[in-house]
Amino acid sequence: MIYIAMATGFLLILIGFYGALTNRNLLRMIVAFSIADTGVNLVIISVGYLPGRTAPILDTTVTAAAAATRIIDPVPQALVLTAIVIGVGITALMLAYALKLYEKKRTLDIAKFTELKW
Amino acid sequence: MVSAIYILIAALGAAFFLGFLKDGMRATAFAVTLAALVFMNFVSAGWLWSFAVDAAAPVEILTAGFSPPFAINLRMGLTEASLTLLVSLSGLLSALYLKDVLLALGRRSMAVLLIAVMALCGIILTRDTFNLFVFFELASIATAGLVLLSEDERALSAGFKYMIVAQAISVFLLIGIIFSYHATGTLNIDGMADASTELKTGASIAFFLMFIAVVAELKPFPANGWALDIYESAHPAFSAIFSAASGAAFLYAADKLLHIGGAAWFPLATGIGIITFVAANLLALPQSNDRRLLGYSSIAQTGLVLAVLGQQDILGDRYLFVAGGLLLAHSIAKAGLYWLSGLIAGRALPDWAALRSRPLLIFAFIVFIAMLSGLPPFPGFYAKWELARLLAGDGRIALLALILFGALLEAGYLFRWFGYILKREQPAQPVVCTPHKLAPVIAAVAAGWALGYLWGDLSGHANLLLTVPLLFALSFLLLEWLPAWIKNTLAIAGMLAFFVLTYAEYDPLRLIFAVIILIGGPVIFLASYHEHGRRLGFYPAAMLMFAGLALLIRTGDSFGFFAAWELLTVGSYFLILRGKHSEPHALSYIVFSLGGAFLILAGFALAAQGAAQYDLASLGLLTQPLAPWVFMLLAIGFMTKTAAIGLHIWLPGAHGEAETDVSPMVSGILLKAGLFGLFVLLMSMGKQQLYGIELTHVLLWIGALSALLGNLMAIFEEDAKRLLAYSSIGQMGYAVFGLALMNHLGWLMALMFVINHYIYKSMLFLSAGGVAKRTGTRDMYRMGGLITLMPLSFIATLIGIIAVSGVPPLSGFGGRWIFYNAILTSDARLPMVVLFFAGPIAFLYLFRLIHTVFLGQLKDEHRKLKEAPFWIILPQMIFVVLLLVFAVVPGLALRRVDIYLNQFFPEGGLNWAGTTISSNYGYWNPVAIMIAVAVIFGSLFAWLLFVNRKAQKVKQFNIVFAGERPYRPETTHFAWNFFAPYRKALGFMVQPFVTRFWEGLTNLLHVAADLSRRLYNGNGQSYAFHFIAFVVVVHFLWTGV
Amino acid sequence: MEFDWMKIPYALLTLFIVVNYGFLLNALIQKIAARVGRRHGIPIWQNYVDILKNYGLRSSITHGAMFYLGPVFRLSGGVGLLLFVPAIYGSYMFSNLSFAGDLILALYFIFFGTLGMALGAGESGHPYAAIGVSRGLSQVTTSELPLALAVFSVALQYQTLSVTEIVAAQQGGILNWTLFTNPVAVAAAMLSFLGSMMRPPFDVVLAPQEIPIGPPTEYHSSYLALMQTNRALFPVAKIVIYMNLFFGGASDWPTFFLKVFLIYLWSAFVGVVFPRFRVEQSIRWFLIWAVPLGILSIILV
Amino acid sequence: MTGKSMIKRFLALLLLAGIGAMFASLLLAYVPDTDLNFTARYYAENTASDIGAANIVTAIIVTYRGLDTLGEVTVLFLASGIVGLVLSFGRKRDSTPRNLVPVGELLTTASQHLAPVIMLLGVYVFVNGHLTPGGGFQGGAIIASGMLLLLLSDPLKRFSHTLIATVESFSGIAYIALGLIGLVLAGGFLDSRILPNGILGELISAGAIPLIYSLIGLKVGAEFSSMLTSLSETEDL
Repeated sequence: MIYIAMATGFLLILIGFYGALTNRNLLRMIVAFSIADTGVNLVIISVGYLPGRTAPILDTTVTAAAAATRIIDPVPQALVLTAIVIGVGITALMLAYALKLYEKKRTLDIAKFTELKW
Repeated sequence: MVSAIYILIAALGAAFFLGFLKDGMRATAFAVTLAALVFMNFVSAGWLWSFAVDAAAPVEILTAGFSPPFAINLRMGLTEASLTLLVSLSGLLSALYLKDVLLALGRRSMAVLLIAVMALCGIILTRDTFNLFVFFELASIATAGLVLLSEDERALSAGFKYMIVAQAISVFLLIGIIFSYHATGTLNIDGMADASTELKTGASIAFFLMFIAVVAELKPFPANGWALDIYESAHPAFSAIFSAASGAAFLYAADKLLHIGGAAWFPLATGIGIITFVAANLLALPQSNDRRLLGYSSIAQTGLVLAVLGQQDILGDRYLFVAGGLLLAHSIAKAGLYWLSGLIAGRALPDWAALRSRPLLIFAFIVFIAMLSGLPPFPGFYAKWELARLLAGDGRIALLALILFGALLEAGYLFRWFGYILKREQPAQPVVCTPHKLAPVIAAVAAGWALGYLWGDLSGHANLLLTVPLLFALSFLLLEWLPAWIKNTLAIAGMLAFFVLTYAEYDPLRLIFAVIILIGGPVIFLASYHEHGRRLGFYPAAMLMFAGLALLIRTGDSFGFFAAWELLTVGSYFLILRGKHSEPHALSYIVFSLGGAFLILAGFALAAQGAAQYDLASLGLLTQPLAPWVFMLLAIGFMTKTAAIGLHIWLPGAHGEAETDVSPMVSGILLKAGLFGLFVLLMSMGKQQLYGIELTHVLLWIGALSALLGNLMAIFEEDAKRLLAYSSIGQMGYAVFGLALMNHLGWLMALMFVINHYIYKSMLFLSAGGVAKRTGTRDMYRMGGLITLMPLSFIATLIGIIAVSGVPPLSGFGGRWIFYNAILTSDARLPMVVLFFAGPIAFLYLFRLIHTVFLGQLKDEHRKLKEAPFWIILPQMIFVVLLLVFAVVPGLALRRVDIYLNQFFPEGGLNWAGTTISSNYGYWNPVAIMIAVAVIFGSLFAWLLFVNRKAQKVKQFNIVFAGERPYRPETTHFAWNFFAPYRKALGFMVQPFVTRFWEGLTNLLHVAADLSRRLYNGNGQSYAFHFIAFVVVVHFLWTGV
Repeated sequence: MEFDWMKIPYALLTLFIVVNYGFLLNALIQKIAARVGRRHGIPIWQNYVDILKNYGLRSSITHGAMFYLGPVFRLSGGVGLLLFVPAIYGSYMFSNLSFAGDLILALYFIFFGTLGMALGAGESGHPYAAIGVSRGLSQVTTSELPLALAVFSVALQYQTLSVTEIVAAQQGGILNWTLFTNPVAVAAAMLSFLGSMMRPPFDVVLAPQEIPIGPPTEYHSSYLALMQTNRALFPVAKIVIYMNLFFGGASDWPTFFLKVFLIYLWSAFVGVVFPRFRVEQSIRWFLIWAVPLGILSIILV
Repeated sequence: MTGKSMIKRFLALLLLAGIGAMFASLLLAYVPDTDLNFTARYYAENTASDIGAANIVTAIIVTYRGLDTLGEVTVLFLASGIVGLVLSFGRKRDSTPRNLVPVGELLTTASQHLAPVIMLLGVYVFVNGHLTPGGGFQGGAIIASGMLLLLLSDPLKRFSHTLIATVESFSGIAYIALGLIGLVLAGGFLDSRILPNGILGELISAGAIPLIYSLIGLKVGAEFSSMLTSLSETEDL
């Protein structure tokens, strides 16, 4: 069961990359990259999963003493939170860039911005 | 000491605090930013002091009150302290540089700058992989933000391209981290390093992804298109931070990851690094935009340091010294150059000629390119020496060859750029020099020299900056404001004093070279009195060359020898570059000389086999498989300096186009450095066999061919000084031939040539220079009949050509006589035929020189010429006297050397009975010859005077042409294409094969570079393609390997 | 300096004999060449008439110092060459100043005269002089090469550079002349001898009709007289070297006169038959024929 | 479908096949752990006693790996700063606002009622960060979504930048101040044990975590809304 989550994660990354590499529209590339980010987050979460265990929240059912045997690995969940926030930050920045690039040349085609080359 | 965490806290506190300030209070915001940066500098400098001076142990800084695997920890050691200091210092200086831009853009840009510097410090300090990822992302977002400081519209698209690649990098990095965590159970770098055994089993791919993502930030070839666009379009101050600081931070991150991966991953780092180094340098050749060129160069240097990271297993405890030297030299020089580029309006390389209005900035530029190409006395030089020594010691020759090839390419395009600065016409806009933009440049220069001193101390060899000759040369930099004649007197006095002080240490052979350098030099310096004004840049360059020469003959170990060799190369390059049209020739000179120097470096490194101290005498103890290769490398290196055939194309232009008093210095004295090298080599290594070929026999043939072709090419020259330059090739060919004979008289002949060549070549160059100064041209067919107007120059040239051609009464004949006796004893017969042919040919071009310049018809425009300036004539007269004395009493110089040579070649010496010098075959009595010739000549002259008492002085003109006035030069005295029939007969031997070969090679490099740089087509998407392709290809190569 | 003064008058005596012999020999050889062309030829004493006429001329002009020194260089080159080589083997009287230098001195002293002549011609400013000098120098480079090679192989053969020792080694009968012990070297030397004697196949330098006698065009009166004495003296001095090296030297004056005449005849013998070479042809001729012989002689010795 | 894009697609597929192969080998070599590795076991056993937070993930985020979170918040601060910079990069200041089509009546009234509830939910989420799933970042995002709703309903509505900026800076500085106090009083920088742990599960427990997390919530909310407002101001171009 864990493999499905991880496999879909990797699949999402590949789809994201494919979208980024073939679409020439800036916004589509940004969307493709955000798909890839979600794929990565999914993979990170699935790495932390231990079959037959519950969320790392201590409450009446999962007492502090029995935690070690009942909860899944909390560390990937902490990492994924940071990864998501950073993904959001970068996507917001790329959107702002795309807006400004559109404002400059009235086009969203990446192939039009090749004045810096060789 | 203040805990290192405060570096991060101060930056973040200041950044958030800036939010409070209203938009209007920008000045205070800038003040807060500077204060935070100064505090960060203070903290890291404090730590550096405690580690470097008090040698304290590295300190772990815990966060959140828990021990490392469960919380994030930072470490502050010597490397971390120095790197954080580098980062925060370049941040501070760039912030200072960006004052007006930051004030224009407001507090947000200041906050971004602060966070960028903090992120880089974080990357250096953190010991947790995920924390490293967070700081990575912070740095890349800050970079994307800071790119906007530039007023160049294209910066936006460059920023976007960077964001695309950054996204892809973060994907790989995250997956790498999470799977490494899964395999090792911890996110801490040291934890992962200890748990590396399990890591190898399952998830080596995880580590690979993590490592390749970090390496991708180091802009490896071919996936670095985005970096070049940022370098080209971003604000230069930001590029300074981007290349110096972030380069250093990411390199240290890569080093930490290599610490996890262990020795198995070193070859991967070296492979990627060396490919990037060579490819980036190659692609930099055709660049015309200055910032893009600097971008290529900084990518190349980062690649070199990455390659050195991969060699830390064999570098051992010298690892920090080598990697640190290369990295700091690169960072400071690159930051300095970018700050300089901010001062200049034009973006093409020749536009930098605007620097000529500020000599201080030119000095800064020289310091920076010297640091980049690893010239003494800067850290790069010591680091390159140690690297070469250790690489050759471990047998990694291919890697050493690639590094040296890349370094040569880099030196090539940097010195070409320097040639543009000095020689191209100055653009209209002047250099804008506000104090807050000058301060960083001056700070960089000061840091460069300070590091040079520091690396000198740490190098374990003699600290170059403490050697007397170099200090004396550098002191002239401070005296630049003095008028020329005072500096000239100082130079002469200094050199004579140095000779007197060190007189006792020389053995007879080195004494001859010492006399030529330390007494001959001042005699030529006499000619420098004719220049007026301050002559900026002449004396430091000249004294640098003489310092190199003086060190060369006094040093005993290979390091001292190589350092002196590079010093004299650099000094002579700056001297030659002073000529009006000497830019292309000076460039070919420096590239050939540095190529030769790198060969010598490789030779010494190979010979030392890892030994730190290696002196020249032990060259002789080398065993068979290694010795011939070392011999070949060193011999070719030295022969680039004596311009043997094949390596000679730089000499005619370099010596021909140099200034009047520079030509004799460079050709009379500097060529002897190459000969001295060959002397030392043959003295210690003697005969060597390579695949059955006797190497000294090959030298014999090279010497003979150089003599023949050098003289042949001189015949057909129209320019007086180039004719003399080609003749130097011929004379050096004689000397190399003499050396290669490997017998007593052969060496004596070579020494005779060393002395003779110095005297008459300097004299002839001075007289040609004097004539050129008066007539304004060096083309011989434009001159003629100057004997009446410039009698003293004529006498000097007459005595000179009699000496060079070897006609009896003068010392040239002595050289020929020893040559004859030498070849009688030697068994190699065929090369002698070539040399016999070269003898009379020398006579042809000498006669052409004196005939077309002094004899024949006097041109109308030269009717009212005066004699050459007094100060140029004086040294010539001294040389005439010297020649006559040396002709009559050759024993003065040769006797003690003859006895000294006995220890190398006991039999075949000369015996000096009375005035007759006899060898096993013939005898030669110079005094008797001189008297006999004088008596015969005197009596006949008296007889003619008696018979011709009433001879009437008549000019040539009116007899032959009876008043009609010929305009075309060839009608007056046949000067144009003087030896036309000779060209018909032997013209085929002087076809410029060698020149075509070298030009073909350089064109090949340029075309290859021009084609392969098309890879960067400017499309962000294709850059993403390149990156992913890079990851896939490297992965399959690495797993396949 | 143990230099005994008696050598000076003896040297002058040798000089006097050789100069007179030179005048007569030149006239004789020109008469022979004329007779081959079925012309009567000049009287034997013609050279003496020219010398006296030139010394007698009163009006003479000079184009400057170097022009003045040209003939002095030329003649002192000839005289020096003669005196530095022992004329008569074994006799103390006629060993001249050979103690001062050996074979190499003689070889390089030939250039002394050429250099002087070239400088003087240059100063005269006459274009023909310049053309003649450039042709002469071009030709001498390749014509000297076989001689140098031959001399070197002889030096290798006898393991000495002193002329007297070489002549001593050749004493005792015709068969141990260098002619027979080292024929290839002698062949190369004799071919090179043709080049240096300014006779027709290689007289492009003087080229009487084309550029009136080349370098000495501007010279006249007493300068020309000095040159004419040298023209008589220089060939004989050079032949003395050939004679000592290759043909066993001369132990008394009659054999000296006979051998010099026969060697001189060799160049006249070839000269009357062949037309004049251009400079590049003569350069190629020497490089193709004479130099390989020289190389062969070195390898064979 | 020009020839060029055909090649590009083929190349892209080829490369992705390569990347896929790498991921596949990762996937196949992956074996899920049977029990927690030593880092996770330490967290599981000691969070309750050390820090007293019910939500272990929050304990890791706020205390154990506090520096990461600080870095994260800086990332957002940086992103919003740069978005502001980018949008003002070479933009004329005085652009006249265009009149837009009036928004639908349903949206305006619904947003007036919903917005306060959304804000309340956001506050609840980040205040109870240490007890229930979610925390500062999720709460801040919810508040930002409320702001977005308001913006959508009235695009020309101007929020005062200074208010957002001060909230952002205040919470940032407060967070660092707490970190410093942790350094001085407790074990190290960003150590949350400067206040008593209290009883597990209570609102006032787990030391300074609720305080820190609410500050983070405020900061994240402010940053997102500043990004949204700068983006919305470009509407009137």
